[in-house]
Amino acid sequence: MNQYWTDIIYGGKSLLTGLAITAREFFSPVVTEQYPYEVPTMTPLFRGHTELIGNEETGLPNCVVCGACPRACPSNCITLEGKKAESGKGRVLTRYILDFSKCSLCGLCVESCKFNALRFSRDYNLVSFDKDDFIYMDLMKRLEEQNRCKK
Amino acid sequence: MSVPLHLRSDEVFVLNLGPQHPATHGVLRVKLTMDGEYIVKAEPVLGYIHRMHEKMAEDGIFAQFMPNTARMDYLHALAFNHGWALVVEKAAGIEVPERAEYIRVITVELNRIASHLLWWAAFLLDLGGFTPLLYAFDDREKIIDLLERVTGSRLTYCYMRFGGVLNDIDDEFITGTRDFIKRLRSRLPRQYHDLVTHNIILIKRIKDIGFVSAEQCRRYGATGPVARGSGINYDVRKNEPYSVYPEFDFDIPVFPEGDSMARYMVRMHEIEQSMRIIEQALDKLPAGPVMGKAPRQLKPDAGYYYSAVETARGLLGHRLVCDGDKNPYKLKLRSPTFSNLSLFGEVAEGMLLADALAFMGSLDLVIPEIDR
Amino acid sequence: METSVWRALLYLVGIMVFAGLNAAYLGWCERKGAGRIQRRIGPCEVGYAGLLQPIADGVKLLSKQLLVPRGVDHILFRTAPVLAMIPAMTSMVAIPFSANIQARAIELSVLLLFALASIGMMAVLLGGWASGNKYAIISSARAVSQNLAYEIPMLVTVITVVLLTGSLELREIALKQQGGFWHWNVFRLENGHFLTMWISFIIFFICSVAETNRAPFDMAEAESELVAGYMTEYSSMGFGLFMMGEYLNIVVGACLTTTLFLGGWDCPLGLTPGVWWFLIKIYILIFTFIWIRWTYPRTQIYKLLNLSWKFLIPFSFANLLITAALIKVF
Amino acid sequence: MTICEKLQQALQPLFPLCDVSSEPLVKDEPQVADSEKEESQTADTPTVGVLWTDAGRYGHHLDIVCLPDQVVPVAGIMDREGFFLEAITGVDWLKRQQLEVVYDYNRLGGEHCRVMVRTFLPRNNPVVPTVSSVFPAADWHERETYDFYGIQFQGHPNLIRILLPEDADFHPLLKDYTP
Repeated sequence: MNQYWTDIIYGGKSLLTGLAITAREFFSPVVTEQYPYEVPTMTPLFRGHTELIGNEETGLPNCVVCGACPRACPSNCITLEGKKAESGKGRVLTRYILDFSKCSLCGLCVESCKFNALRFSRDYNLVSFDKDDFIYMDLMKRLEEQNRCKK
Repeated sequence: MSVPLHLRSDEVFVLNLGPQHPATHGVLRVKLTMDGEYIVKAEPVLGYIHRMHEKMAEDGIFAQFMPNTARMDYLHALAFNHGWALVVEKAAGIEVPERAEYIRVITVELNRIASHLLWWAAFLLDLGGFTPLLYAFDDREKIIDLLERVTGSRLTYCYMRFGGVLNDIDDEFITGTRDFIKRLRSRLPRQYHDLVTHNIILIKRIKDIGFVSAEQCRRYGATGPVARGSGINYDVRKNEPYSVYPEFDFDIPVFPEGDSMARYMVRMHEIEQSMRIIEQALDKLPAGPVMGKAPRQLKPDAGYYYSAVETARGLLGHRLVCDGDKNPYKLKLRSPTFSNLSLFGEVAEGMLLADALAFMGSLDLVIPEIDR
Repeated sequence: METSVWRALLYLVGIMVFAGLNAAYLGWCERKGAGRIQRRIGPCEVGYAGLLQPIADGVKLLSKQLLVPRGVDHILFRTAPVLAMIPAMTSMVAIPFSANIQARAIELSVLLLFALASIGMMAVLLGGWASGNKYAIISSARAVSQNLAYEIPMLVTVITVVLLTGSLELREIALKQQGGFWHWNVFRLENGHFLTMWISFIIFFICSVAETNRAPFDMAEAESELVAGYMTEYSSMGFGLFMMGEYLNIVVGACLTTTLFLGGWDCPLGLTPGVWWFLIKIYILIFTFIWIRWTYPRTQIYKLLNLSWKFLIPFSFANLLITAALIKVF
Repeated sequence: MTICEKLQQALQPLFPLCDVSSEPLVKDEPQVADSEKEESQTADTPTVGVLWTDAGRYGHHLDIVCLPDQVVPVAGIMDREGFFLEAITGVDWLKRQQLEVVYDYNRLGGEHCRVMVRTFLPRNNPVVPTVSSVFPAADWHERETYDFYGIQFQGHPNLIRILLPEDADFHPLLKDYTP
């Protein structure tokens, strides 16, 4: 029989403490971040899509088309094209297509690059109406845009 | 509270707790043969999110499977990274520097707390309480920001490499972790225990529901909080110590009752134990490199290797068969929830629908880990 | 006779507007209240602080297509939501908003309100059965057993109030409680009623929460178990009507509680009685409905039923006996 | 007297003839990598017997190779000794035209000891008795191994596919499977 009474007393008390807690929460300030108005800042190591690094003066990519990153990529999303450099030595990058719809941001390509030509960008909100913008993401074009807006 | 069921064949109907149902947390389908609101037979149907990770492992070289591990149990992805790194280091005999081991333990334990917080939120959502979800996610966001600072991603981490970890942790991460632990310690008694654990409605809802005996756990191979909720004192970090776990003193919460309340209390205590481990690891963090020397082309010599890791849901085993080639010859992933769910059919018989969902919530299912 | 037609028309429009606005803006209050409890903002995009959100929802619901599942009885399927809405609206007739604002002073208004409440329960049963969905059938079976189990203690506690005031007419009950909060039934001090009255107030409040299928007793439309309970198959205005019916039931429950226990339109200090006091009390009670919903998990169907049969009914009968004895003695 | 030794005593009647060789089994494992040395396929399947292995290096303490029909008695002994079935998996040795079934047993609590039981089946009709009567956990694991390798488990209550769609007619993890 006392289980009957302890249920009532203990239960009633626990219900009231529950209400008290939510009341206190009701009057405490808002915790959420109002996204379109307050934009979050990404940490330095944040992994956005991979992007080419251009050296400071000429703005040309450091990439020498060695083909390490397409081999390292588990879901082979990188297609590379390069041509002989006029100055005779080494190769120059002409096309660097990243299939961002298959990329799992694992970072194996950035690790495998010995010429400091690839890094993670920090933009998280890529939006487009057309899937092809992501399947054939042209990193060369993005690098030129970066250089243009840097000037 | 299971009522003896006489199978009145004319009144039995089949209810599909369908692949798309709010309480299954993923695409699990349970074929329930119901008599009124009592479950006569429950048969989980799997495979709706099966991606054949084991074949992917055989295609790529060892390093290329690391991103896959995070896609199996995305709530405790770092433990899966750790399991895969351990088995390959065992096979190839790679040394891991001391500091990297400590960083691995810190990040895995932080990830375990985040996983338990999300389980707690989803479990309360199944039982009808909406507000606790927001409080738990408030804390979980702090952990996700910390882990984003050091690993770069927020949910599916690809942070560990054979022989160490990718990036070192900086002071801001350490002070952030200590603040987080202080904040969670102050919130646990109020927002978690007073609001929910001692609430009479919750106690009535999960006490003496879904009783699983220790013998049932052993015969079905259930491990982790499900086994520890039935009185089995088994935790891979203690019974089969790996990495630097022996250097920390933490205890394993074991509750003998075996009902959903016991499993609930096991996970709540595990959050506190993980915080203890993180604090000790932060105090004893040695200096030094975070990446040992690992051969570029990994070719472990032939043989059968096995590594076990304690994830938030139980024992995760990697059975790796190598034949000396640069690809794994065969990889079997023994996922904990696969065995934990296999006892659902036997325990859910005679239960009410509402109790069966409370019981399923207490099993803490992550469906991509079951289907692999 | 001529004024009574105008009066009837005025009250008809007044009640429709009151019911419509309340049904819409209770949704807004609920989402704002839930937001604040969960430390977030709630609707704030549509109009200033989201005030136009209910209008936007209404328009969206109106513009959607009402899907009728195959092999289902059309007539029953369409009448169920209407049947959920009408009793809640009609019971506004008998509620005394203030001394002179009352649509019609019906003699047995308490009885009328409870009769209409059970019709509302019929709607849930019909909705669940007519949509031919297994989850809906389970939910309607639960709803019937729950409403049945909670109507008995509710009626018994109402009898204790009726015993005190001696009449079944809401206006009488409210008039008896005028003049300051110590006259209210909840704090009825003279001849020893203070012991029993607040118990019946608590029981009545719990039963009104259960009667309107609100958490922690929302077994009928348990989102996480039965997908959406009896409302699963309803889209657009069918679902809209069910939601408006539920919110109006809450308003009627709150009005009933204030009239029976909290002294209707009476001002706590007995100075300026008026309809605004009545509205303040209703909205405080409605806020507690919302507050309770966002604090507690859901009970399980059997524990819910035996909470009523084993706890509430014995307590309410004991309460009734004590009140009757007290009246006899003093 | 560790658990492993006690277990070994229990297994003695099943494997009377074998001597307890302590050098790792890997040595006489066929070097599949150097494929130019074509050995005869069936000759070099590992010898039946119980073998100690270094747990730190390989992860399991005992490595038992047994004949297909000894699988159920071994499972019975494991059950009696208090082990639990961790996983059942298959390995496709295409070069030796053999399918291998690997059972992993482990202890729940108490002293740690992991045992690996292996058995080899001909690749054309791989049939092995089921252990789901002893360990209900095996029910799903065996269905999964059948699903991926096509190994028939005799006496299994309902041997249907568990992860792949019911109407799939291929076994993906076989080495000669081309999508």
